[in-house]
Amino acid sequence: MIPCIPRDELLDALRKMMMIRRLEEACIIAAHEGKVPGHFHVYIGQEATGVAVASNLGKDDYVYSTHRNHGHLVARGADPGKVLAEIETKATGYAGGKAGTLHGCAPDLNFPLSSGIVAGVIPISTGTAWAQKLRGENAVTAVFFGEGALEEGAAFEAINIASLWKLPLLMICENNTAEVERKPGQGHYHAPNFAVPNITDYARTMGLTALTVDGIDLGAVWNAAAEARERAISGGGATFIEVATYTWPGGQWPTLATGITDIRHAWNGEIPEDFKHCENWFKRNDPIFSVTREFIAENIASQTEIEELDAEVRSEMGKVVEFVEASPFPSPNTARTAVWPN
Amino acid sequence: MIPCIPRDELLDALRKMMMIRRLEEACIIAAHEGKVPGHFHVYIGQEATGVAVASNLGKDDYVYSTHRNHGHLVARGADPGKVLAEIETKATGYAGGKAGTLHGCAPDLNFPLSSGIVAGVIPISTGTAWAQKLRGENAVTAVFFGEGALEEGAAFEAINIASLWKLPLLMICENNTAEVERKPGQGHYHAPNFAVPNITDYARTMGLTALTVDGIDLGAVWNAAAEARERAISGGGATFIEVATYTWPGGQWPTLATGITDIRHAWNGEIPEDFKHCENWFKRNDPIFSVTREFIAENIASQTEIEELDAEVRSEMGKVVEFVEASPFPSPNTARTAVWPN
Amino acid sequence: MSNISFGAAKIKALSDLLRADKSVVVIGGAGFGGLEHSADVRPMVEEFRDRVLETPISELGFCGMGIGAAIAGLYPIVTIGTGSFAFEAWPQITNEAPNIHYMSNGGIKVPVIFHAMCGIRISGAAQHSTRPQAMLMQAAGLQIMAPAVSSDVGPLLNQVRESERPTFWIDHSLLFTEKWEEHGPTPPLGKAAIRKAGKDVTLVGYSIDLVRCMKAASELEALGINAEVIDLRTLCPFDKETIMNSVGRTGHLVVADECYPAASVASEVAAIFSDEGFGLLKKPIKRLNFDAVPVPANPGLERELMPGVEEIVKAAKDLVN
Amino acid sequence: MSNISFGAAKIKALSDLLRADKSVVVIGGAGFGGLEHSADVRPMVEEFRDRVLETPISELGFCGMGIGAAIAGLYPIVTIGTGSFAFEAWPQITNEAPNIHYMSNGGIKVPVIFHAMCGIRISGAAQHSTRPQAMLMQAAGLQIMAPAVSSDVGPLLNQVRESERPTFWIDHSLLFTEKWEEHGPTPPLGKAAIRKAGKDVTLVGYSIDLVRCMKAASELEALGINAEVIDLRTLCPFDKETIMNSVGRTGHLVVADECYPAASVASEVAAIFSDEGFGLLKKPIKRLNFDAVPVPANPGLERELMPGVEEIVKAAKDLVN
Ligand SMILES: Cc1ncc(C[n+]2csc(CCOP(=O)(O)OP(=O)(O)O)c2C)c(N)n1
Ligand SMILES: Cc1ncc(C[n+]2csc(CCOP(=O)(O)OP(=O)(O)O)c2C)c(N)n1
Ligand SMILES: [Mg+2]
Ligand SMILES: [Mg+2]
Repeated sequence: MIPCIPRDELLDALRKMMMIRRLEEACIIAAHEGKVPGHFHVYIGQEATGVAVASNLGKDDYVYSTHRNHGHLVARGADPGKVLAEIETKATGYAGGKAGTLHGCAPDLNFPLSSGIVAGVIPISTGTAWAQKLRGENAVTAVFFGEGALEEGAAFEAINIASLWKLPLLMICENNTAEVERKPGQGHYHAPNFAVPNITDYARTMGLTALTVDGIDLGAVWNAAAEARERAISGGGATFIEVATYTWPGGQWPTLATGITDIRHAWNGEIPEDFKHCENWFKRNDPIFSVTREFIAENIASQTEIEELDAEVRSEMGKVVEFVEASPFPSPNTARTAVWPN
Repeated sequence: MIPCIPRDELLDALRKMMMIRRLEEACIIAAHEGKVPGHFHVYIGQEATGVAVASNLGKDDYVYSTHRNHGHLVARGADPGKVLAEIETKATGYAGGKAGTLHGCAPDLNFPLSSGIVAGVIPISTGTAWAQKLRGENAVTAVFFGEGALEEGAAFEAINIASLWKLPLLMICENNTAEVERKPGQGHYHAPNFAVPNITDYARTMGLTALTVDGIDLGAVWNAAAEARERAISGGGATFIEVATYTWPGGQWPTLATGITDIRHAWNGEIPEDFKHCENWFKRNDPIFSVTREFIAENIASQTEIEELDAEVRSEMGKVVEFVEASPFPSPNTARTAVWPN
Repeated sequence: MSNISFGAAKIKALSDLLRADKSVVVIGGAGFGGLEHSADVRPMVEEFRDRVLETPISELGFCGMGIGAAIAGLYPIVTIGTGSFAFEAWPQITNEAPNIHYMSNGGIKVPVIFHAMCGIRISGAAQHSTRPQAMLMQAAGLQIMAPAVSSDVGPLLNQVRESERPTFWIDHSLLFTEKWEEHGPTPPLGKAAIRKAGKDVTLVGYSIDLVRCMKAASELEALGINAEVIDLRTLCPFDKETIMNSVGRTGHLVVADECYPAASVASEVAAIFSDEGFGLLKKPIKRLNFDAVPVPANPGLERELMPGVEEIVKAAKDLVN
Repeated sequence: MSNISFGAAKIKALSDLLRADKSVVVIGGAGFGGLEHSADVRPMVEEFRDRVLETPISELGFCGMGIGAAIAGLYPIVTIGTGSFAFEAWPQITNEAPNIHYMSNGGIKVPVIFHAMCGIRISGAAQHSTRPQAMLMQAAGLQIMAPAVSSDVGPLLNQVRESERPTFWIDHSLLFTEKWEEHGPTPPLGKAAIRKAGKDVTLVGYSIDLVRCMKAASELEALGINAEVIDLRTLCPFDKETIMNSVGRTGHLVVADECYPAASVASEVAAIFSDEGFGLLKKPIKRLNFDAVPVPANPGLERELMPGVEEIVKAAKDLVN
C-alpha cells in the first residue's frame, strides 16, 4: 500500500530507506575491514518500519531503540555520517565514540538512548510518555523493540503500566522472525520462545490497542503509526504495533548475504547467480524492492527516477564513508569526561 | 459445593480449616503480646483454598508459598506446634527460628520454601515442576501466590515457561481482593494495579488452562485442584486457578477484626454486637461458616458434631500454644549454622 | 539532639521540594518510611496527589519509568520500599541510569533519585534485610547518599537535585524515628562530616551506624576515651581525606557497617590505609560488619551476628588500651 | 603453558559432568563462551539435547528455574550468557538461592551453579562489560568461582558439585582462548594458588587478571624483578592466608582487578593489610582497577581506563625500586 501523502514525501521516504540500506552495507563492509569494534546488528529488511514510523513523529516526540538502532536513527533524521562514525567509535560520532553501535543516540533529535539490554528500554519509554501526558503535551514517545523482548518480564511490566495509565506511547514490536514456527526450546539466535502464537493477542489482553502489519508494506506501517499517534495524543492510550518481517539471511554476524543492493533487481526480475538461494529476498522480502515496485506500478516514479534517487543516495553515502574514514578516534583524555553533568 | 469424598475426609478437611483459623487467631493474640517478631500475614478467610488444594496433592508433590504461608503449611499437614513456634522464632520451629513467619517451610513434607519476595517463588516452582517432568515422575508442584504477584515480571516469565514446556504445575492465584475495583494507581495495600480485569484472561492468553473458583466453596476449589493435578500428570500442562475471596477486614497489621471465631455463628444467624459492621463476613465470606452450613444442610454433620469438632481443635490449639510458650528461643551458637551443607 | 526525627525531616524536605517545583514527581507511592510509617507519609501523598504515581508491584518497571521521566525533564523521586526490592530493579538502577549520560557523551541528563529502606530492621529475616549500598558502589555513574542526621536531609536532597546525577538514597528502617540534628553549616555534597571531635580513636559510620557510633562515643567519654566520630554521609562520592586526616590524629580506627564483610563499605575504608593512608594506623583497624550469614528471623540470632553500640565501644577500648 | 584452552577445558569438564551423572542438566543453552564460541559449545548441547533446556530471554525466570530444579534434586548448570544479564536475575541469584538452605535450617539444599561471561571484553561498551563479582561477594551464602587456568576448570567444577552450595562461576570473555595449565595437585576448594614463586613483589589476580599477572611476572623477570603470582581462584571463600604469607615474604603487593575501584575485590585484598595483615606491607599497595567510569565503546578509551600487563609491570617496578 502507498501512503496517501504528496509525491515528494513518498520519494523522501524511499530515499531514507535507501540511505539506511547503504549505511548498513557500508557498516558490514567496514566491519569486515575490522573497523566496527564489538558485536553489531543491522536493519536490513526492516527499513520500511523505521521510516514509516519516524516520518509520522513530531520533533517534540521521543524515540527509543535497542541494539538494532542504526536504521531508527537515520529514519529519525540523524546525520548518517555521525551515525556511522559512532558505529566505528570515531570522535565525530554522536557520542564521541562512547556509545558505539549498541547504544546509538541523537540527543538533539529527542533520541536519547538505545539500550543493549533486551527490553531494557521499554520501561524507560513509559516514563517519558508519562511525563508527556502529565504535562499535557501534544507529543508522544515511540519505542522500537524486537519480538524477543516480549520474553522479558521488563516488557510485561512496561506494557501493564502503559495500559493502566493510557500512556501516549507507540510500542513498535519488530517481529523479524515472522516465518519461524513458535515452539519451545529453540536455541538459535532470537528464536521465539514465547507461549502466545499471535503476539498481538498478548498485547490486546493486556489492554492495549494492538495490530499486525507487514514490514514490507510502507503504507500499512505508515497508517498504523499515524493512527497510533493520533490515538495517543487524543488520550486513547498506547498502541502495540507488530511489524512482521522475515529473517534476513545476513544473520547474527552480519555478512552481505544478499549482496550489495542493485536497485534494478526491483524490476528486472533477475536474481544474481550467487544469491539464487535467496529468491524470496529478491522477489518478496526486500522492502526497498517492494516499495520501489509499488512506486513504479502506481507511476509515483519511473525506473530512471528511481535509479537517479539511488545514485544520489550512493554518492551521499560515499561522502559519508570518506568523512568517517577521515575522522579521528577520540583522544584518550575524553575517556573520563561526561560521567556526570556536574 | 461439597466434594464427593467420604464423610470422614470431609470432616478432616473442615478440621484442617478450623485448625488454620485457630492457629491464626493464636498468632494474632501472640503478636499483640509482642511474641511475633517482624511483619506477618494471616490466612483468615482463605482456609478453604489451602485445604482443598493440599488435600489433592500426593506426598511426592512439592508445595511453595509466599509471605502468607501459615495456612498452606497446616493444610499440607505440617505440625501446628512447629509452625507457630517458627512464627514466634522459637528453637522448636521448623527452621529453628531462622525463617520466622515470612519464610515458613516444612522440608520433610516437600514444602521447601516460602519466599517473602512477591512472585519470587513462582520461577522456582517451574524448575521443580520441570525436574518432575524430566524424570517422568507421577508428581506435580503446587505454587500459591496472591493476585498482586501478577504485577511482577517474574510471574510473567514463569507463566511463559510453564506454558511453553507444559509443566506439571498448579498455579494457585489467591485473589483476596475479589471485591476491589480494578483501576490504576491504587495506593492501599495490595490494591490491584493490573491491566487485565479478569485475571484468567491473562493466564489463558499465555496458554495455560485457567479458571476462577469461589474461595468459600470448598468443593469448587477441591474439584479444580483435582482436575488440575490429573491434567498435569497426564501431560496436559499447568493450570492457573484463580481463587476469589473478599478482603478480610483484619487488614495489613492483623487484628482480631472479626473476633475469635464462635462456630455457632455459622448457623444461629447472630452477628455479635462489636462486629455488626462485618455482616458480610458472618453471612457470606467466612469459608469456615459457609462450609459448616453446607455440611449441616447436607447432613454431613450435625451442629453438635461440628461443635465437638471445634472443641477438639480448640483444645489441640491450646496445647500447641502451651508447647510454643514452653519452647526456648534458639541458642546464639546456632546463628552461624546451616549456611552451607558442607 | 533535636526534636525533629529523621523521618519527619525527610517528609518535610520532600514536601518542600514538591511545593517549590512542579516538575518534581513521586513514583512508587507511600514507600518512604516503609509500612510502619506510611501514616506519616500519607498527608504528603494526598497534598501532591496529581504528581504521585502509585505503581503496580513492578519495581523494574517503575524504576525504569523514573529514568524515562527524568530524561523527559521531570525530577522523579522513586520510592522502592524495602531495600531488597531494589534487586528487582537492578538492571535499571545499575545498568541503565548510571550509563546514559556517558553513553550520550553528556547529551542526556538523568536526574532521578531512588529511595529505599535498607538494612537490618530487626526480624526482617533473610530477604527483607539487605544492604545494597556496597553493591551499588560498584555501579560507576551512580551517586549514593547515606545520611544519618535530620539536619542533613533537606540540604542533601537539594544538593542531589542540583547535581542532576542519578542517585540512590539509602534510608534505614530504624533511622526514621532517630532524632539527631547538627547545627552549623552543612558540608558540600560528597564531603564527610566530623560529628564529634576527639583525639584517641576514630569511629566511622553512616546512616544508622553513625547513630550507633555517636552513642558509643558518649559511652566512651564516660570511660575516659575521647573518640572522634565521622559521618560518611555519601558513599559515592567517597571522602577519603576526612577519614585520613582524622586517623592521622588518632591513629586508631573503628568502622561500623551493616554490610556483609567482603567487599563492603568497611572494606573500602580499611583499604585506604594500605594505600594513600599507609602508615597512619598505629594498630589494626576494627571492621565491624554483619557476619557473612543470611539474616535470621529470630532477633537474638540476628543480634548475635550484628555489631551494635556495645561492640563499637569494646572495639574502641581494645584499640586505645 | 599447554595445548588446551580454558574454553576447551570448560566444555570438556561440563561434558564429563553431564556424561557421568544423569541428574546434571543445563538451563540456558549455548551460553558458555558467549556468541563468539557458540560453535565450540554446540556439540555438547547436541550430545545432551534431552538435558539441555534452551530458554526464553528470561534470565530472572530461568535462573529461578535452576534453583527449583536443584531443590528437586537435579544438578542444574545455568548459563546466563553475558555477565550483565545476571542483573536481570539478581533477585533469584542474590536473594533466593543463597538464603534457602539457611531459611530451612539446613533442611533444603540448593546445588545450582550459575555461569556468566563477565568483564571488559573490548568494546562491549557500557552495558555488556559488567563485572558482577564484587557485588556478588555481598550476597552471603553464595559461593563464587573465578578460575584462570585450564587445569583448574575440571577439578573446581567437581569440587563445587560436591560442595552442594549455590555457586556463581565467573567466566571472562577473553579467557576462553587462553592456554595456561598447571601441573601438580589442584588446591582444595577455597584456597588460592601460588602460580609462580618469587621474593620481590606479590602480584594478586584472578580470572583474566591472573593471566595478565603471569605475563607481567615474566616481563619483570627480564627486568631482574622476581615476582610471586597468586591466583585467588575463588572469591568466596576468600583465602586471605595465602596472600598474607606471600606479602610477609615480599612486603610488596600489586592487585589487578577489573572491577570498579570502590568496594571491589582489590579493596578486599587491600583491607587485609589494615587488619589481620597489619604491618606486612613495606610500601603502599598498588590497586589496579578499571576507573570509575562507564565502559566506553571505543577500544582506545576503554584501554585508557583499563589496567593491563603494562600497568602491572609499572606498578611492580615502582614498588621494588
Ligand atoms: C537481558 C538480555 N539478555 C540477552 C541478551 C542477548 N541478546 C542480544 S540481542 C538478542 C535477541 C533479541 O531478539 P529481538 O528482541 O527479537 O531483537 P532482534 O535482534 O531480532 O532485532 C539477545 C538474546 C541481551 N542483550 N540482554
Ligand atoms: C518484590 C516485592 N515488592 C514488594 C513487596 C512488599 N509486599 C509484601 S506483600 C505485598 C502485597 C502482595 O499482594 P498479593 O500478592 O496479592 O498477596 P497477599 O498479601 O494479598 O496475600 C507487597 C507489595 C515484596 N514483598 N516484594
Ligand atoms: Mg527479533
Ligand atoms: Mg492479594
